[in-house]
Amino acid sequence: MNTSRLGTRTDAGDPGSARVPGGTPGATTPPSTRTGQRAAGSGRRPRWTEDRVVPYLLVLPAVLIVVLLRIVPLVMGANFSFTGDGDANGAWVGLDNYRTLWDDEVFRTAMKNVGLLLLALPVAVAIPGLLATFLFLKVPGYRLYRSVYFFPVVLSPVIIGAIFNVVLSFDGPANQLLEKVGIEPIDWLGDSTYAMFTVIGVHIWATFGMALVIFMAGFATVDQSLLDAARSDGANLRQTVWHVIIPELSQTIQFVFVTTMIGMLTGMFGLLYIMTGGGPGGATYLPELYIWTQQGQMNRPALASAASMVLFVLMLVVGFAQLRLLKRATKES
Amino acid sequence: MGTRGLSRWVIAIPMALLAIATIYPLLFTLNVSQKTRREYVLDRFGLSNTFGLDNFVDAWQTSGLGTYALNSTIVTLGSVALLLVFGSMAGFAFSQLHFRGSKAAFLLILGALLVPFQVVMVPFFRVLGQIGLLDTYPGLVLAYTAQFLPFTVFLMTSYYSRIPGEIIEAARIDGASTFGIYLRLMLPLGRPALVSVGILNALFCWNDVLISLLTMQSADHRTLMVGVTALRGQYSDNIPLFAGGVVMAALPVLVVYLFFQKQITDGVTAGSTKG
Amino acid sequence: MPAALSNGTRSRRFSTRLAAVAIAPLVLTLAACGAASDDGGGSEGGGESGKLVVWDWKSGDPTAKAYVDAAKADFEKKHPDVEVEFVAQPFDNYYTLLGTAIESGSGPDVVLFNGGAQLRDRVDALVPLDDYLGDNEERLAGWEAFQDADQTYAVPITLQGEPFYYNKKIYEEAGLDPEAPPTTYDELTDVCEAIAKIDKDCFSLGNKEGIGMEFHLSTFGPGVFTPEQYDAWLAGDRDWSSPEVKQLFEMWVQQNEDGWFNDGVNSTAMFMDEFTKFQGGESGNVVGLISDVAHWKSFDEFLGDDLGVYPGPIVNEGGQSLMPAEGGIGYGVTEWTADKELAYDLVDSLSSTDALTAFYADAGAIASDTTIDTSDSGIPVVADIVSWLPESKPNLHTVLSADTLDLLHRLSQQLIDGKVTVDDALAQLAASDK
Amino acid sequence: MTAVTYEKAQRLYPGSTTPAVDALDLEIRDGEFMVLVGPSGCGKSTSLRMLAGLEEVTSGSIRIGDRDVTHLPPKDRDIAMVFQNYALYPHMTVAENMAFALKMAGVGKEERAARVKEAAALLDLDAYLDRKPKALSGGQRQRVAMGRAIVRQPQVFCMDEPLSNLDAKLRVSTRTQIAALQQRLGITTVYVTHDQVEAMTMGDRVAVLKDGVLQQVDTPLALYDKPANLFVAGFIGSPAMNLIEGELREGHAVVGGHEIPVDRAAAAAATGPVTLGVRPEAFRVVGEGQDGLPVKVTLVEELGADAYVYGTSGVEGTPSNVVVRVPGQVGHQKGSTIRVTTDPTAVHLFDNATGRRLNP
Repeated sequence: MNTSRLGTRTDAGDPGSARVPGGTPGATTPPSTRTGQRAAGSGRRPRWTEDRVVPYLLVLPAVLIVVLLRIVPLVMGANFSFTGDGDANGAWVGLDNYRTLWDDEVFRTAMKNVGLLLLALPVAVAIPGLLATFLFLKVPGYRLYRSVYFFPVVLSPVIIGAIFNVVLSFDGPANQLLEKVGIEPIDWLGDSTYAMFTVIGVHIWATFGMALVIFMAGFATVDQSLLDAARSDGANLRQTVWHVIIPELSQTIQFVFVTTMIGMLTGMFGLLYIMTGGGPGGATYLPELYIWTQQGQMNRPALASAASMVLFVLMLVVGFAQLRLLKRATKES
Repeated sequence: MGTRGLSRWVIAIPMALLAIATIYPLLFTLNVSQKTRREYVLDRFGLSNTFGLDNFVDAWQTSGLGTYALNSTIVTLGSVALLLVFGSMAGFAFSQLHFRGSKAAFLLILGALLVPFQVVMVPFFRVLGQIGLLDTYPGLVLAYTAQFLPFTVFLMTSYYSRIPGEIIEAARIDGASTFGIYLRLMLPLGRPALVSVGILNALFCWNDVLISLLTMQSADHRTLMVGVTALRGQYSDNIPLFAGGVVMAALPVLVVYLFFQKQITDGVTAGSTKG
Repeated sequence: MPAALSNGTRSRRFSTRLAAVAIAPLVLTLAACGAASDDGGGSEGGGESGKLVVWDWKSGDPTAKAYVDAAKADFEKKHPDVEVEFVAQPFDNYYTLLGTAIESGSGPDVVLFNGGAQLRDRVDALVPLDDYLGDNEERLAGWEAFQDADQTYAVPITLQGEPFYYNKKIYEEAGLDPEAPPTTYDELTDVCEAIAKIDKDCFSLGNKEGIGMEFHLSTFGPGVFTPEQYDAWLAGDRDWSSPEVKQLFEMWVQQNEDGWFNDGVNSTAMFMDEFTKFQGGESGNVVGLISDVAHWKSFDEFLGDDLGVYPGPIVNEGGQSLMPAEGGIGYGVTEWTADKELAYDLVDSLSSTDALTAFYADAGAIASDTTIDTSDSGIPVVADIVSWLPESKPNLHTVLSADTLDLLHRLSQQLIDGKVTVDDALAQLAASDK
Repeated sequence: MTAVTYEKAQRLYPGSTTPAVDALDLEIRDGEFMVLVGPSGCGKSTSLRMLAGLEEVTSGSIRIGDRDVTHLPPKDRDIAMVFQNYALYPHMTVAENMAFALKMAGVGKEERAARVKEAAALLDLDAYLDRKPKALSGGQRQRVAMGRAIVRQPQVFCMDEPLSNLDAKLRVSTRTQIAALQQRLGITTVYVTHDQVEAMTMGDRVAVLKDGVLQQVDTPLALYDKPANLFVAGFIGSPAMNLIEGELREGHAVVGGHEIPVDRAAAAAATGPVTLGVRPEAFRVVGEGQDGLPVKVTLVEELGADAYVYGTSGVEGTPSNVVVRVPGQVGHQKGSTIRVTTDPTAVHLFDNATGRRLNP
């Protein structure tokens, strides 16, 4: 048998060389000592081995933080929502706070506006989807647009809100532009018919770059040969988009839907707070803003907690429903 | 595909208009920041005829934006460091290691994405107060970490799940411990994602107003974005000063964006496609 | 064999790292606690620690510097070892922040409050000050706004009132006598018609926050109500179905329909846009304040000699022409503060004559201190305003609860928006104001 | 002693009822090159990964030498593994990749460098030591993966289809290189492949697996000559052995009315219907008039020296495919019918019910 040229194994005297025919599993050699011990201990798989413990240690900080600063507060809040405000501070009031919410027209409006957000969701997804398609088709200047479109995403919502406050004021630049093309000025933020749509619009303006970039990444993964095949089959653009690109992008579309929804339901507070403060006439309240005002301005923390619980349950329901719907939809296509 | 020639240009026109609409508000703000308060009151929307840094200097000096910027930097760096360490640790475990309860823990963290900050706001501050962290840098760092960790864990998990498991098996056979694999393989291999996610988180922390406002109660702990919004109090009508503050607060963000555009967009997309 | 030898070191190294991972969060937390004891002292505050924390939304203002310095100096004379920290919070979020502090039972020792509902809603967190007041009770005015159930919870430092300011230049352009502002509602109507002809707004109005209606109620109220009705309202006997109340609300709607206001009332912010418009010469009149902001001092900066002022016009027979005024802002002591007396001493310094004189001079606040001489301001309208103060009565809107005020804000916008009728609005208010 | 022993080793995935590897008994001798072969899903990779410590062993045990490694973590087993996708560390240079295990084992810097250098020389990688894997060709990457295993001087090499990502030509040359290298190093090797040609050319012995069950372990030639059952018979050999169902009658097998001579002893062992197995090269073409199995030619594959004739024989009404090796350039026509026969010694006989070999 050939001996290796490599390393220590070639040493004829090395008892660790396993290739010595008939070599006794010498209890005298270091490696065998090791192996002997191991062998004895390994009849049964030990419970706490390194590779079993470390995964838990790795996730521990993250889980700890989320539990301590999200889950615990959530439970505390749930508990708190059954106690009273003001004179009844700390006293158990059962479902009173929830009844108050139910009777509060402002809260009902806030919930209705959540519905409006869900209706606007497809638009908020379609716009960046469409733009990404155009960029994918390399319309002139697409490189520039790609950079520019993402730009609002990096700005703070509070700053965006403050800027749009001025831009959308009644005598502001937006209406001046309308006037120039002969359209009656609109009280973007002061007319309850438009205000919620305006804020949603600004939110879409501020975030579509995010979804756009995600779509672009999705497009990059579309198999070029599928597009070629579609073209050789004589499919037009619409057919190609419908039958090739959309099914190929189902995972991306799902992701955009979910992130956009989370963004809409949790990320509009800054804009609302600055742009309308819930007005006019309470028309632009969302649950987050309601919680904020009840907690602060109205000094009713227990009621705010109850509203928080409603919002949380709503998020759960919407989140799960959406995942299910999308799963079914993408399976069908 | 079937769009060429004229139709591409037809599409390009609204695209270009949209591009203008995207940057217009900032140009508008820049214009306002060039005016004096008097000029603004007398003519709010016209082009400024003067150019100067007065409002910037004022915002920086009298309004203490300098201190606030330092605070923001400290808190942002601290938060991003924690987010990246904890996020990559958890991401590695969730994507590559198999352990009992892994799915439940992942769902728990992911579920936190669905909890808006306002929902836990009040009790959150109780907890923070009880551990004595209200109005401290570590308190705000922890608050940010809690806020952005679910997102970070999610992105790191999906990035790491693209790394073939064989590499980790190879390292195991080569004698690396699980933690050694994290240090020697996952951290260096995760670098692109860590850079992207780090920059994104830095933007989030830098831009936050709400959490910082509530956590940092004393004036000398305030962060930049809060300082800027404070310039636009209900009782202040010095819009040009506010505009100056806005431009200055947005400036570092813009610089970061211009330099790290690719990394930022890569980070955003890390979770969207499965390799 | 190297592999064999290394095995031990390997596992040792592993356990070290294991420990590192496990300990890291702990260390961070400990580090955090360490830092907390350094900086967090303010929150737990208290006299023993030698530090008092004041929350307000004014001290960051350059015009308030002299005031804060004077108050600090006064306090230091009394307590040289106690440090005072002023924290200027953004006004937008002031009461939310305060709410969070109250929630967690820790926070500032001394807090600035607006008089009225904001204070009354939070008296649980404040120390009754009646036992400490002494001769301040005589020297200062405007206490009612800071009292609840006959107990005083804050010491007023300014008086707040709402006069009508007008732009003499625009009156002139409109062919009106710049030295004869309207005294009755009919005259005001004529003024508005004249100003409309020169394509200006009669009034600048910002009702984005819904507070335009508060001002409307309190400034036109005296001209609509009889003095008896006025006092009854303040005393809590409010009849929302009375013809006078309905009249007030209909005036609000009518003024808007008649084009008295600028466009986009509901999207115009009061303190940022409404007064900017008036200062910029876009309107003939505005309902302004006498302290803090949107007052004679800031208007004077832009309008100078063109600035005029008049008290609310008489609307009905039996109505009165007066400028409503009461305590504006004041300092209270939180109930968790360690040494209440010490904290009150600071409040005392904050309302000292020296400090308030500086506040009046620099910030243009009409101070609560009746001993301050206001004759040398150089701004003519001040004399008028001060001369009306003795006849002033508290605002009609500040006696309303926070809930009712919030409803009023929303209804005022809906009235402008045409989303609710006056009758419906009044019914809702009546139900809320119990 | 670095023999490897599987003793009733079983892997049952949670939630599954049939084991992926079922009570595997296998002994791999010291220094032996053992190939595990079988179709995909047969459990060959799982068996290897159980040895490497990457899969848990549900029951039974695995020993390396005299050590019971059944429940040891991979790093304590003193094995090296070459993966199908090489699993090189993308952020490390070739040298760092190869030295990684040594570094983990606490081997000193100088010795690491020396050993890497030595292995690199052996694999012709000297010029690439500073490159990252991305900058290497497929063949080079494969060699780095080998190098990484060699540097460690392990007791056992585990190789999981290490050639399947190479192009056909490179695969053939690398095949011999690996075999030669293994012989030179003399390290016990367990090699997994789905390619029976690879198995036959490389292995000292070959273990054939199917559905998690070991079918036969033997030298390549023995597998070829004496397949233990129908599965091995069909799996080993290219083109595959002709398997034709037939009836036994007085020492002959009758297929579609044609007699084929079979081994007497085998025939005696039969209890029911049988399948005849004849290697393509064991068929002889006979002339017109002589008795033989008629085969209708559908395709002739000319290889020069030899040719394979593919055809169908009408047996029991259903045509079954037959391959016959004939000398090259004889020129059988597509569509023509040839008659073939064979020697009794060349006929493998399998029991239809059990699939087991009946020949001694």
